[in-house]
Amino acid sequence: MAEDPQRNFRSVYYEKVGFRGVEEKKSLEILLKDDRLDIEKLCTFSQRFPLPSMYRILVWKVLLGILPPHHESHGFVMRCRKEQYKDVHHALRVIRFIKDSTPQVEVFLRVYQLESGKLPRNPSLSSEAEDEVFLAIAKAMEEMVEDHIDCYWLISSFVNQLNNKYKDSIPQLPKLLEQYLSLEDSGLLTHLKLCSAMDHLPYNLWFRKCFAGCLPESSLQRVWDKVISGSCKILVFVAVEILLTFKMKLMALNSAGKIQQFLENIPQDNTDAIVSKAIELWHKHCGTPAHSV
Amino acid sequence: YLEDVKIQASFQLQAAEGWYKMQKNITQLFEVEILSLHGQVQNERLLNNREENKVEQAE
Amino acid sequence: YLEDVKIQASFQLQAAEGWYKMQKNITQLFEVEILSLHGQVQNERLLNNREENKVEQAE
Repeated sequence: MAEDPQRNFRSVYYEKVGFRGVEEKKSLEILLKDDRLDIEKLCTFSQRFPLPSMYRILVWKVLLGILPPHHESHGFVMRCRKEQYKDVHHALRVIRFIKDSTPQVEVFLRVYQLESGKLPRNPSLSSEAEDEVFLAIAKAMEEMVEDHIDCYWLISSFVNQLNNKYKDSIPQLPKLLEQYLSLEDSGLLTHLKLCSAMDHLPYNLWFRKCFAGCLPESSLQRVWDKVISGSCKILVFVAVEILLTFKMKLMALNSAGKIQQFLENIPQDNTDAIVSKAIELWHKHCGTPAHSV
Repeated sequence: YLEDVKIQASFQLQAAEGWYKMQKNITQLFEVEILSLHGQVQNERLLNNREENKVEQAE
Repeated sequence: YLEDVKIQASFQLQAAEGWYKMQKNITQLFEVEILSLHGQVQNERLLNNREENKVEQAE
């Protein structure tokens, strides 16, 4: 592949036309053919370009460490993951924590709790904030991934990434949001501050749940591509674009409560455009991203 | 190449160990469940005895 | 030397697997125990209900 970063970088904008997309897909296929996958290159690719949907699950599994870099071990490792899930699932049935009628996302939560040693003594669903985040992410992931066992591993690894790798960065995101909003539209920021809305934006939905339950899955997965490959900062730019997109509406609202309520239930019709613009904005402010967090 | 084999082996071992360790968690979970069920059986028996006594007194 | 590494890795996997199988046996044993205890709890409850009815009738 010709390695002209500038040229490749620009191709993001031609993706819509479909022509550059084909070339990107080919270069990803070359990366995926290696006997030993180069995680760093896969990260860089996902940061720069949208993942073709047919390879998304595979790339996510490799980036999240569910699959090892060596192709040769994929079968063995996946068998272990499958059996582990089945063992835990069976055990939860024996102690009557789950039954046939238990919703799939709750099954995922219980399996995760048992794996992480946090299974409560009583199966009556306690709604800890932590569980709520898990359930929201699980619900969105379930829409994206067909296979239950793949889906479970993706949810648990994604949640673990948020709790470990991004543990310290996520609390900083509201501050960054204010900073970038002041650069993009200081008038809107002033209005939000005047309504005392800046302290009451849906940060939990945006930054803890990573927009699960806020954006439809087709848009959401393009955001998660960036999060999984190493940048939780993208979340800030999605939030900025949401604010900019609905500026007129927000300027007409004058209480923090109403603003929060609106932002928690944004219209779902042009979310794809919001995500595209957010990615452009992110590239604009952070340059061609490599492995920045 | 040798390094590759080592890394590959360690990934495999990790995956297998993760799975196996879960089995240990399950054993512990079942242990707790058994203790709690024993407690329940005992409670029900106590209740039973009381009711039986009542029946005897009433008769 | 490469062969050495491979053999060592396979021994480690085997050892881990042996350990897993032991735990799995224990879990299965516990599972049978749990099922039987569930049965006992249910039986005692049934008995209880019957005795309660008798008490009510006798009163």
